Amino acid sequence: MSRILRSSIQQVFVFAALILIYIFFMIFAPNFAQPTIALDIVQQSAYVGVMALGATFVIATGGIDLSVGTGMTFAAVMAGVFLSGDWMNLPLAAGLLLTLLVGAVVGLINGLNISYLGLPPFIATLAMMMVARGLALVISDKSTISIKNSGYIWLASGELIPGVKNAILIFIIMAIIAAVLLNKTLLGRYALAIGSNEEATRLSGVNVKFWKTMVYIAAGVFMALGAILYSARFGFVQPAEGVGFELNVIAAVVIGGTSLSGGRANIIGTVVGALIMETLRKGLQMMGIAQEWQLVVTGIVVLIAVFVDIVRRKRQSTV
Amino acid sequence: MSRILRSSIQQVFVFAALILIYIFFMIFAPNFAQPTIALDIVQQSAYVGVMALGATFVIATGGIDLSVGTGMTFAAVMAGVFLSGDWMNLPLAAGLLLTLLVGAVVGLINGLNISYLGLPPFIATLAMMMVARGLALVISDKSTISIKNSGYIWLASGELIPGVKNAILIFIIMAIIAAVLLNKTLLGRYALAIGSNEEATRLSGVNVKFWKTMVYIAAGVFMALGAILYSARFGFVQPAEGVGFELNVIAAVVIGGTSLSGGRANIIGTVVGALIMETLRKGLQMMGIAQEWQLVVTGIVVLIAVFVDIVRRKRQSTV
Amino acid sequence: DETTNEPAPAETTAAAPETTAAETETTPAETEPTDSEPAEAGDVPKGNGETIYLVSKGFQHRFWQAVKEGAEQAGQEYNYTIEFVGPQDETKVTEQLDMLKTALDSQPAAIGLAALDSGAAESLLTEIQAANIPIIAFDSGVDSDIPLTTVSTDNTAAAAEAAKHMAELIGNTGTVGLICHDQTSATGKQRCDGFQDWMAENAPDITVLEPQVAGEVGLAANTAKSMIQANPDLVGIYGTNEAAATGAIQGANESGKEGLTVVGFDSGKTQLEAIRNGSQAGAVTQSPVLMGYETVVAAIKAINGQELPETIDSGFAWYDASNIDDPEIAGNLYE
Amino acid sequence: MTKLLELKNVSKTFPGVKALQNVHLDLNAGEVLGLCGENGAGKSTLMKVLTGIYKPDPGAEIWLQGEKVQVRDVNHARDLGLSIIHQELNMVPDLTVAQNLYLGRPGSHKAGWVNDAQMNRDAGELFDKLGMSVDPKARIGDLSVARQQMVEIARALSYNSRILVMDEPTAALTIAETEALFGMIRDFVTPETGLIYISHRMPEIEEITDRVSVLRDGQYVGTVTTDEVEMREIISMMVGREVSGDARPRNKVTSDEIVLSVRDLNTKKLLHDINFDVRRGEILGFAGLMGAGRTEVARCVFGADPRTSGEIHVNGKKVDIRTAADGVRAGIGYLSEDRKTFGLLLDQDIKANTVMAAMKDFNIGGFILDNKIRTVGTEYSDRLRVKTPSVNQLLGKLSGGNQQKVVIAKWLVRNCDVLIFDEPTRGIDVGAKEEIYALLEQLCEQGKGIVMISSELPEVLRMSHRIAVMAHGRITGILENEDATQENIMELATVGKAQLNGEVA
Ligand SMILES: Nc1ncnc2c1ncn2[C@@H]1O[C@H](COP(=O)(O)OP(=O)(O)OP(=O)(O)O)[C@@H](O)[C@H]1O
Ligand SMILES: Nc1ncnc2c1ncn2[C@@H]1O[C@H](COP(=O)(O)OP(=O)(O)OP(=O)(O)O)[C@@H](O)[C@H]1O
Ligand SMILES: [Mg+2]
Ligand SMILES: [Mg+2]
Repeated sequence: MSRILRSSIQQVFVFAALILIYIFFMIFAPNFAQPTIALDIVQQSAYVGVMALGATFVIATGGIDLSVGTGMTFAAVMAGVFLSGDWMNLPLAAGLLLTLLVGAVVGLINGLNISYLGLPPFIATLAMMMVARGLALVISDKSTISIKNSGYIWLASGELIPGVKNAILIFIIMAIIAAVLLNKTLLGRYALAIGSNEEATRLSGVNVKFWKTMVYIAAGVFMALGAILYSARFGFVQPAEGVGFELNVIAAVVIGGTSLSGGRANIIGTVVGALIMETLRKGLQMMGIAQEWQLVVTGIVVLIAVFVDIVRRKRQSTV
Repeated sequence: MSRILRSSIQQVFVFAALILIYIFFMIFAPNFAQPTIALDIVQQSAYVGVMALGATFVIATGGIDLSVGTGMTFAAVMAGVFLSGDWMNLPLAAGLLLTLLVGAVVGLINGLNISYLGLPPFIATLAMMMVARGLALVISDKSTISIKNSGYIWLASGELIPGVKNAILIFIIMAIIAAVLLNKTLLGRYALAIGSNEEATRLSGVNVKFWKTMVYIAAGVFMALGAILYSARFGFVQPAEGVGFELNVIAAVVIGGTSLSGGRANIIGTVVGALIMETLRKGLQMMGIAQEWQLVVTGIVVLIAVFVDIVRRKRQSTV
Repeated sequence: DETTNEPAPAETTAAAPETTAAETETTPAETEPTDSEPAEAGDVPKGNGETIYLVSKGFQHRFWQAVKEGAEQAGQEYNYTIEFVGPQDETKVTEQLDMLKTALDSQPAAIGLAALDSGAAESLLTEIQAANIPIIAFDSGVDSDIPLTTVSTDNTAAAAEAAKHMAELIGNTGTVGLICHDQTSATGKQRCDGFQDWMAENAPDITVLEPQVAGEVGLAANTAKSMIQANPDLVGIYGTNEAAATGAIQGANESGKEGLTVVGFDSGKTQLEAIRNGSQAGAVTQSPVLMGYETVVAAIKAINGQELPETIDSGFAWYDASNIDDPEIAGNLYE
Repeated sequence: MTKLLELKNVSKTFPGVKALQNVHLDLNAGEVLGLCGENGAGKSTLMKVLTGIYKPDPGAEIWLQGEKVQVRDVNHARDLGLSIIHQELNMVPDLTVAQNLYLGRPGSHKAGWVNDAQMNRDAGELFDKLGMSVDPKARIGDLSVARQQMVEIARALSYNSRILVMDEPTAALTIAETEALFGMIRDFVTPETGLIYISHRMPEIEEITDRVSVLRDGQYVGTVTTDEVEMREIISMMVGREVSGDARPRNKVTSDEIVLSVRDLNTKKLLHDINFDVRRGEILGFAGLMGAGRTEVARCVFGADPRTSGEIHVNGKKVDIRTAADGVRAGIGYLSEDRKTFGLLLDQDIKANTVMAAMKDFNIGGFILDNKIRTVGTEYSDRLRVKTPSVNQLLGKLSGGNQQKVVIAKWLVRNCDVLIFDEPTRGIDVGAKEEIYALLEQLCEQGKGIVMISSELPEVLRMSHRIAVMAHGRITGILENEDATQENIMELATVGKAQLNGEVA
């Protein structure tokens, strides 16, 4: 494991960007230089981060998942349906399992549409994005659903390690699981192979349709976990949220160095990508910068970070 | 021209979907079966449609342009700056030219970032999406800018042909121009070649970086034209609008049969794609279906339309 | 909101006899619409199921659902069919205008419009007028003479009301943060500006931070947290809608900040809970149900060619743990 | 007399690889210079330096007719009269033949306007002149590799360059096209022009070149005049040792057991009533002209393409093959003729590619056995002498021949009962070719059944126990090795369509 970790970090030059950005804010943003801020950043990036871990697999196959934003809301609404006192009021474990199952089903449908009907991932998941949003609104009747299950809320906001929110732990654990899945299992190996050359993979006797579907299912499960982290933080779900989250998720993956054309992926990169976005947001907010300027600065910093990453990558490979 | 038109339409099986959807609404949506409704649909899809024409070139190269939504708003804000009485109050022609120039500059920056800095199109245009949004808000000071220039409004809402809004004419003319650009000029030829095999194109002696940049510039100009149609329709710009439009634009292109992996593009398809989306919206609204269900239905119809398209395409190519 | 004049006196609206001006928070802004039924039964003719088409500012927020409920209540009473639509969020002006166009295309008996942008609809309104369809503005006004009346809440005054209570609660001194749910829509701006303006004029010892924008709960919570962390002397946060206020409370909880005064706007399940359990000081509510009801009644009158006042105030009210269950308040709160 | 071209002191270093070290090369006007060397010797790299695709290490000099030049890029090279046919196909699949021919070429447009009708006419004339029959309007991606190669050749010839480089142009061609190509080469060479010809096929080198330069391990070994030496000598310059070449199989099929049996196979497009058996320990060769349908038979049997009717039996059991996965599961392996499109994961490393078809043996419960993969990857890359710094090298960075070896390794690792090799030695040097022949023989001895498709008749004769000859989607005859000669194979391969239809009718 540590070998993988080391070699991955070496490949994540964008890590340097994170450090630089962090140091900048330590100097210029009031009160930024506290450990709690760092923890906040990890906590706040946890749900996007966890979803981005799953999206890394999809992107590794050369696909894309636009449904991850509203799909998250849909899964969270279903968590509410399973667990809320006003609805089914199931035991916590059952509710969690069913929620993950909802995510898996969303992924399964995406996967089937893409693998077996041959729809382009962009279209299949765009359609799912609309359907998930519609269903979230239909099921919740456009009302906030509250999930006042204390165990549920503990999942994200409890502190198994004092001072460290469980969401952070879950994010770390899921990152490790994702790294193992990507580097050490057939799922990851085949995802990369498909992204590299789908036809050659098929002609090697790999059941490409099956494995692609599995990848979308996995992404769906990560999405559902993101939904749990998101809704457990507040103990309620607003069914209209989630629109546009997919871009944050994909951005985290791509900033982390995973190529949208498939074949290469980097889990640590995805984690760093999610952290960069959240650090920027937090730091700029704490500097009290107006939101419109935050947008401009974030855009430019992302450009520079990825550019530096590309330059260093190239230099390394030609030396 | 007519030959191109004929052969393109033959390839756009999704055209059949548009017809079917239209007939469905003629039967089931009250008041839908009037010629004015058809004109409304074309008019309302004009600005997304025009931007989608430009995006077709970008997608033909295998790229993507996420900045087209907020970039449109930015260009429209700049049109307001150039033309509005409260601001620079320039003559119409100058204002229009400058607005198109703004679009070209946005495209140029995207193109340079992608071609010369080697940034992935997704990241380069995502950053531009944020920057353009921020700048639109900064410049407008977050207020609606009204452009009460009667010539400007006439551009979109006037009726050179009685009963037909000029926006419709402009859409048609731009579609023809785009089709010519794609099929009859180096720009289109090289865009397709780059999307099909960038390395082979480079080895054929094509200055790939230059032409890719040109493609993004062209897309920027189409975007600015979209911005003009959009803001001239009602004579104002809301600087926060435009977020999420990029998905509508890309969806129109992809539904029309242009492949996101590049190399193949279809202008008529893009037009039909834009019309399908707008017809669905209009028809479902007129049927008085609850909006959350509209989302679900739209998602499913888009899936089916593209699926049928794929099946027919496959059948044609194997017969 | 262009009709930011003082709320119209109650007697100008036959439809809502009990509606009073909202200057004092102790006076409930309005009552259950059903209460007003007898008073107007004679005035308002019944229809034959014709359609009244309401174009709102959003379809998926409970506020608009409550407006819709009020509208449907009136529709049922007077036998009209209500179509109620709205764009995805408050920045989607064009989408709203397309909906207005669709409303016109479907030839209803009357149209109600809650305009996202006061100037944008001009040309469409002219078309609607030409088609002889009466149009009523609601929630916020329109820069035009065409709407026959405007049924609205004065958002600026309501925000000032929130500011007044905030100042009182924090003892007229300290640093206060603002989380605005939206920075470009008329409503969003008024709720933000009204608060800032009142503070600037009436509370010289209160420092108001640069407003931050966050339209959804997660973002609002993160923003509130950043605000609290960057400004240890922060004593209060005002959130301009349910998500912003709820986010502020969550941010305070997570950052371990004690004694922060949170003031909100509108209602919704999470805000109501927070006010009941004391983590939120209170909020300003509009009267969405009444607004919907009044809009439809005004539309019916317009269809029948009856006189309408220039504005109809649907009012607002401050509520906190003490009066949250009062019937006059509770009727305007939704979960 | 000044040389047409002189390369002096050319070195090129890639990360971890010294591809070229102080290489010299000269080309006289009016000659065809052969360039030989093992896989990875640096032939392609040298030619890419010459044509401006790679920047050489400092110190390299390129002299054209006595003038020192610095080649900046592809266009500059072309302006200088240098053009190249690359070893890998460089075609834009989504454009038509004519569009590809004129892509990026000065004068192919008028002020930015392109005229497809004109291009189609010009392309038609060009093909007529060269004696090729290709439809200018066909989409390149729909053509077979061989046809694409012909289009590349036509394109390169049409530049009217002074110096033309051909990097393994015949790797995808059969005898008939190779002969046609030689005709074109002879027409091309005039007292003002010269041609550099790279090939691993020694008879071609013998036939077409005037002199031969040899590279070994990135270093210049020497130049000889073709007429004055035996091919053996060139080969030993290349590999540093003698390579013997038998003309016929060294072993006999001993078993009567049939491992693969194909009955009445038909496809929509091309194939008609294909029937053949492969016995345990037998190599069944497939010969035929380009487009005869050999590849289609292979893909269809393997499950890569659908068939309209026909039965396939493996080890006497009828198997239901509908997808490639079914084919592999039934014990059939298929090595494609187009490694770049169908065989390789270019951005994965050697070891990952090596085990790709056999992942079932390299995981436990879905968890990958990395150590085993590394061991096996290393074992096979040693065994096949893949020239690489390590098994962690990405496939895209290997020379063409070495890539081919990795694809072969992939199927060796999988250990199928039936192996279909489609042009297995394409782009493989003489030394390695012998190794692969030896390997195929070993596989036979292990009792596997092998189908070998090859466009090199000597190779077919050298390896196959029996030879199936195809024409127009049918098998026109199956010959025992003893009875087969180049002549009677060609006779069967060129049976006319009308004749075939007549026979059937
Ligand atoms: N882009 C690259 N990056 C790293 N190494 C490379 C690259 N291109 C070639 N090489 C290495 O340089 C050496 C020479 O390769 P080259 O392609 O010139 O061989 P070749 O003589 O053409 O062989 P073949 O007969 O197999 O085509 C090989 O060891 C190859 O692995
Ligand atoms: N004259 C032609 N023009 C275009 N395509 C052709 C022509 N002849 C054959 N093809 C294509 O080539 C394919 C059939 O050839 P296949 O590859 O099976 O033959 P092969 O005998 O393996 O020859 P090759 O040496 O080209 O591999 C078919 O897909 C067919 O469409
Ligand atoms: Mg080579
Ligand atoms: Mg073949």
